[in-house]
Amino acid sequence: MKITINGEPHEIEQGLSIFDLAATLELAPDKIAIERNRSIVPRSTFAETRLCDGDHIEIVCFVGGG
Amino acid sequence: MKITINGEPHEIEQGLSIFDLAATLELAPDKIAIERNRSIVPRSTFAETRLCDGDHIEIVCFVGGG
Amino acid sequence: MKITINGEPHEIEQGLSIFDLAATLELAPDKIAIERNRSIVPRSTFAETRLCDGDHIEIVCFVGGG
Amino acid sequence: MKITINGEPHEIEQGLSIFDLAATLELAPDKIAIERNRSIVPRSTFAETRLCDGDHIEIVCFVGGG
Amino acid sequence: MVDEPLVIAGQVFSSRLIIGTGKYETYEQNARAAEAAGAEIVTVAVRRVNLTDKDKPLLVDYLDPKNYVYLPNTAGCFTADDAIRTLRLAREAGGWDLVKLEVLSDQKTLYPDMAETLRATELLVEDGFKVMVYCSDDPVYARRLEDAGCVAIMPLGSLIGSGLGVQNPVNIRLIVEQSDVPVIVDAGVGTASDAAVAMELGCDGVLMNTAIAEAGNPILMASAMKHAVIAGREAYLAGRMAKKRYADPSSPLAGLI
Amino acid sequence: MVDEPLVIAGQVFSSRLIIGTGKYETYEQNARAAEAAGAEIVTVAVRRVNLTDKDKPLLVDYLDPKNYVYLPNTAGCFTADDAIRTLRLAREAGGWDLVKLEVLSDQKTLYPDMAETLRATELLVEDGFKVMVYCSDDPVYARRLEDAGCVAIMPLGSLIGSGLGVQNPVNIRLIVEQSDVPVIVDAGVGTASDAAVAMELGCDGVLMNTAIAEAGNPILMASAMKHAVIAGREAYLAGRMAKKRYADPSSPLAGLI
Amino acid sequence: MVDEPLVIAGQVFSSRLIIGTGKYETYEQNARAAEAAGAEIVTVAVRRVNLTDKDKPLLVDYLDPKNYVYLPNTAGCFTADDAIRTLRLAREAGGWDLVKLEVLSDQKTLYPDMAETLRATELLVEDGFKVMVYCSDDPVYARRLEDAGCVAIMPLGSLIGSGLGVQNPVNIRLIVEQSDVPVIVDAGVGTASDAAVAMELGCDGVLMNTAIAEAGNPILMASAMKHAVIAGREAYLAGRMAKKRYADPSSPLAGLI
Amino acid sequence: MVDEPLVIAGQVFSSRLIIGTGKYETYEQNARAAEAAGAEIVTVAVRRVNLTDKDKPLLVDYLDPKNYVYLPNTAGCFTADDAIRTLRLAREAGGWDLVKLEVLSDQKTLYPDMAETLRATELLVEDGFKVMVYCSDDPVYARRLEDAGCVAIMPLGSLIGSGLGVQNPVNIRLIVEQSDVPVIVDAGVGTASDAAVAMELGCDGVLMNTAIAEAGNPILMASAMKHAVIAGREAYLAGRMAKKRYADPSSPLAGLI
Repeated sequence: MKITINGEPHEIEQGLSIFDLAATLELAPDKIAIERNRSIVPRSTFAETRLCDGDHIEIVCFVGGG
Repeated sequence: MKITINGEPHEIEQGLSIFDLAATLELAPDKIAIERNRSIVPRSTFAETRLCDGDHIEIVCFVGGG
Repeated sequence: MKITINGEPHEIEQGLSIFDLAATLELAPDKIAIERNRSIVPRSTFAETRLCDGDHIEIVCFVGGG
Repeated sequence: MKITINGEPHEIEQGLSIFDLAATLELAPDKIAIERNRSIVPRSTFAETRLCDGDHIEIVCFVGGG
Repeated sequence: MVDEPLVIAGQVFSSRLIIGTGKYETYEQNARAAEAAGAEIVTVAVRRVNLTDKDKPLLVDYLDPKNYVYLPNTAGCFTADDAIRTLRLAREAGGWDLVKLEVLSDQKTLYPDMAETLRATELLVEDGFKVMVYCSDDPVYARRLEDAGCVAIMPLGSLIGSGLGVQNPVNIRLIVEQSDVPVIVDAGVGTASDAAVAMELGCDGVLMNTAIAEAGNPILMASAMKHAVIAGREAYLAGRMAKKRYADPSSPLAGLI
Repeated sequence: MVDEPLVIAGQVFSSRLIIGTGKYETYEQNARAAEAAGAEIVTVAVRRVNLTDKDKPLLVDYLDPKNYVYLPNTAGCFTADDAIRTLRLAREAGGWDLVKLEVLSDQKTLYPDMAETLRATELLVEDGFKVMVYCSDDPVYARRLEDAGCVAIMPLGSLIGSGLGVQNPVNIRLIVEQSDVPVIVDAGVGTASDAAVAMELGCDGVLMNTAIAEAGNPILMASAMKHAVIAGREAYLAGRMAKKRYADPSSPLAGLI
Repeated sequence: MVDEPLVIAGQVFSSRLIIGTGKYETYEQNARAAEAAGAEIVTVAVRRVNLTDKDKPLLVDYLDPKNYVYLPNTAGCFTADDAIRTLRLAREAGGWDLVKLEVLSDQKTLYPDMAETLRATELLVEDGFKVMVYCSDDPVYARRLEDAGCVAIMPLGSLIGSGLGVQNPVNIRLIVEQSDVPVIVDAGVGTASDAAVAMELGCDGVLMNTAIAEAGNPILMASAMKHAVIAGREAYLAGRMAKKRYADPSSPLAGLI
Repeated sequence: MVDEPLVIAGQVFSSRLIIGTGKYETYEQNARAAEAAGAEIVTVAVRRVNLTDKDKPLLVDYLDPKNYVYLPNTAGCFTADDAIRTLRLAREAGGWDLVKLEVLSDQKTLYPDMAETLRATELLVEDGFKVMVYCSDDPVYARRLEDAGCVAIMPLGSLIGSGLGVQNPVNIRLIVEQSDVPVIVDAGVGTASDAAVAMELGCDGVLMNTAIAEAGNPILMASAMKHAVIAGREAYLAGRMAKKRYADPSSPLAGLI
């Protein structure tokens, strides 16, 4: 199915959880925050939160800034 | 009857117009502006505007200011 | 004979006066000042002052300056 | 005999040395410098330097200053 | 090269110096200062008439509204409503719709309350006034005020009556660069060079009161300010020389004896 | 109140702005700038006549010595002897004894060599010259120069041609307070407000060249400087308001509706 | 006399210097600068993770959040909504509720949009954030921000990244005098003396990024800033000498030989 | 990068802050200030011993010459001869040949008399002294003093005891650029940022007295000055960022949500 991650279209398989997605992307869950369709996904619910077709996902982390 | 002018109580006779009031106070109508109960009284209507008991009147003019 | 004017060598004929020199150089006497061998030649004496071989002459005028 | 110390007249007995003077004045020789009649008296010569009538003596030390 | 005149809300002015009418020893001194300043606009306050003392001198008898554009201000107003009420009375008293709005925050700083100032500007424009606005040097609010339709932006150089000059030339410059309506430094000028500095930043004019009224000789200072505003304006238009770290001779190096 | 005129060595001047004649695109532009500046005195340099190019324009044909007091300077002289030699030629060429002395230290800073400057001043006064002296802002040397008989003290505001304005207002103020001859800030002025600041310190005049000659529009800047010098002078004579830490309203607090 | 520590939202800090983490050549250099600065708080930005380049270095691997308080900012946000959304993500990512809010007006000036900034502050406080607010030097808005519950007021000294120092010391002083929460000058510091000046005005701290990151030697400049902040703070607490118009000898006049 | 130490006449110092010992309430306070300042050199005056009051405290009992380099000065001397006589006594009293020369012009300004100062420098160098010279900020005289063999050039920032800071940064910069001996700003510093500014100009050190002694809390101000001198020095060595007319964001523009 199709989802959008950080503005880019991605093709992923059915039934993936946010946790799975992070794993696929090789992202350490404790270093990121995730928004799904404009609402924040608490880290505690990464595993149980399943992705749906057309989801808009934002994955952010801290970078250097003034 | 009793009216308030610039915050001070004044006793005036019945049926006076704004025009009469200005005259009594020796004020040149063209150098002042008058508010009656918070709404402006156009100079053109000074003569026909009768004062009522309890009216709150503000009479202002231009003074030096920065 | 040889003289130096403003640092440049010049060949001039015998017996010329400062006045003659100015004339030759097409310089208006009233707009310049002349030094001969480090001493000033008063304008009043231009005519009687004869140049000698080896003289060092400085001829100056006013120019724009701050 | 009479000498002047730091601008003030002093009466002292004959034959005193600079060293004796310092002692009389209870001044530690190593904390002061002495001028006798405008010339400096080296500390090493305090003992042998005898005061004469009319001597002008300056005794200075270090004080707080900017 | 001739400077174009100052145009505020369609009115053309040859003088770029606006003066206040407060703090003078007498209205007579005030009038002479206005003349020495070559001012065409004077700010005036609106206050209750004095009912007890009839013989109190009147401003209009010294500064003739026929000769000077009266610019009613809202000094002393700390809310948009008070300011609007004051200016409506002023319009009725004088029949003019060109006004100076100031909505202040507190007595100690007389700093403008920008949120209220913007709100009042919108309401006054709506009501047909031509609003010249005393404001902070915040370039963002300056833009908002222009969007709201004010006819002149008048940022403070420094606190009213402080005489500390233009504290933040960078902000004034930013406001000048972005504005399509006249920018007039209002408040803070202390002496002539302060006015020149404001104009050199590209401002279209300067408004002052205390610097003249509290000078040792107000009439002479008024004249000084007239010249300072012209000097700063012309220097801005002429374009100043570049600053250099070292010296640069003014006389030719060639032809030295 | 009317200002007394500027008097230098007995000569009376109504203008307090002296301008140089270097660095202009043309003598014609220079002449128009002098007129716009309202200058009565112009500084000029003394250089070897051009023997090769006879048609080279002459300064005197554009700035008539009958209309302007020519003030010969010694720009480019780094010793007292060179300066004296130069001024003697100048006196012969023009017949004037009012001169501007500058004895410089090095090409990079053109800072005055004060020891040589004082020596040259003494010799020139001895020789009958009326000496206006370009000098540092050292108040002690300023006093020495006056004791030596100079007719004007001309401390630098900042380096010649730098346009950095008056770097040390404290020293200029000290010199003004102690001097009985005119004090004229020479060098350093970059724009109009710099000239106003110099005059507000109590100086009797300002001398400048680059600020006008290198402005984008020299004629307009010349006019700006004329006004700036008047503005600063009048502000000094008028006496400025006191600076305040907080605000001070210009409109009456009484009578608010 | 010992200075009380800086307390922000109940957290106690011994350092009064907060540094940014942008513009450094490497995170490694950044970490060494933070150490040299003695900083306890560092501002950080929130951005999309880089999905393409997995090996890109991570800030947290160089500046350990266990050793430094991460202060997430909203740099790049031009509306209250964007800022709030960004900080909610930051809170989720880091688990911290102490944040730096900045709502900017435009790319050219990065000047704060004070109306939006106040609105965002109210919403964030409502949402449980402890908000340190980047703001203009408008003392009226500073008061509003404090009333809205911000935990620190952070007025700009001058434009972000400009290095022009504290442009308006009067306004900063007014904000310091009226505030009960820490006042931290944010943006504008260019060199050490700028930081000292800010602290001498009575500020509780200074926040900077470019002045260190773009210095020739960022590590050494970080150390310079550490000392400058301490110097300015102690000078403020000590109370400076009075300025004098003339000299005043430091050595006794009595006892001269 | 580590700074090289300050070397004066071959002696190595780790502190770049020299303090005076005048105007303190007590020598005990003076000693604590010297310690807080981390000073290694203290200036001292030479005066007649007090013959009447034997119990008067002695400086040497509070500031041990074994722990501090005593730098005898000639404060109060208005001629070269007085200064030389004073320093010869100082050398005899203390046995040191490192001295601070100041030849003053008048009581009101305490401005250095540069002609006499140069003369005294030449005579003292001849006589084997190592001379640190208080001087004006005239770069020409600074060069002459160095040519005469002084071991440190100490230009005034502003008048002694005035606290007006560095009045003429341009001249101080010129002196720093041309000098091969240490340049130490002497006099004028009023608060910490003034000291930082002096060091940022590239000076090798700062000498002060009143700024510490007349601070509300001299001990704390002494510490402030210690940090200010280090801050200014490190900022100078690090190299400051460039100033910009507009803003420049510190956070990346890429990756915004």
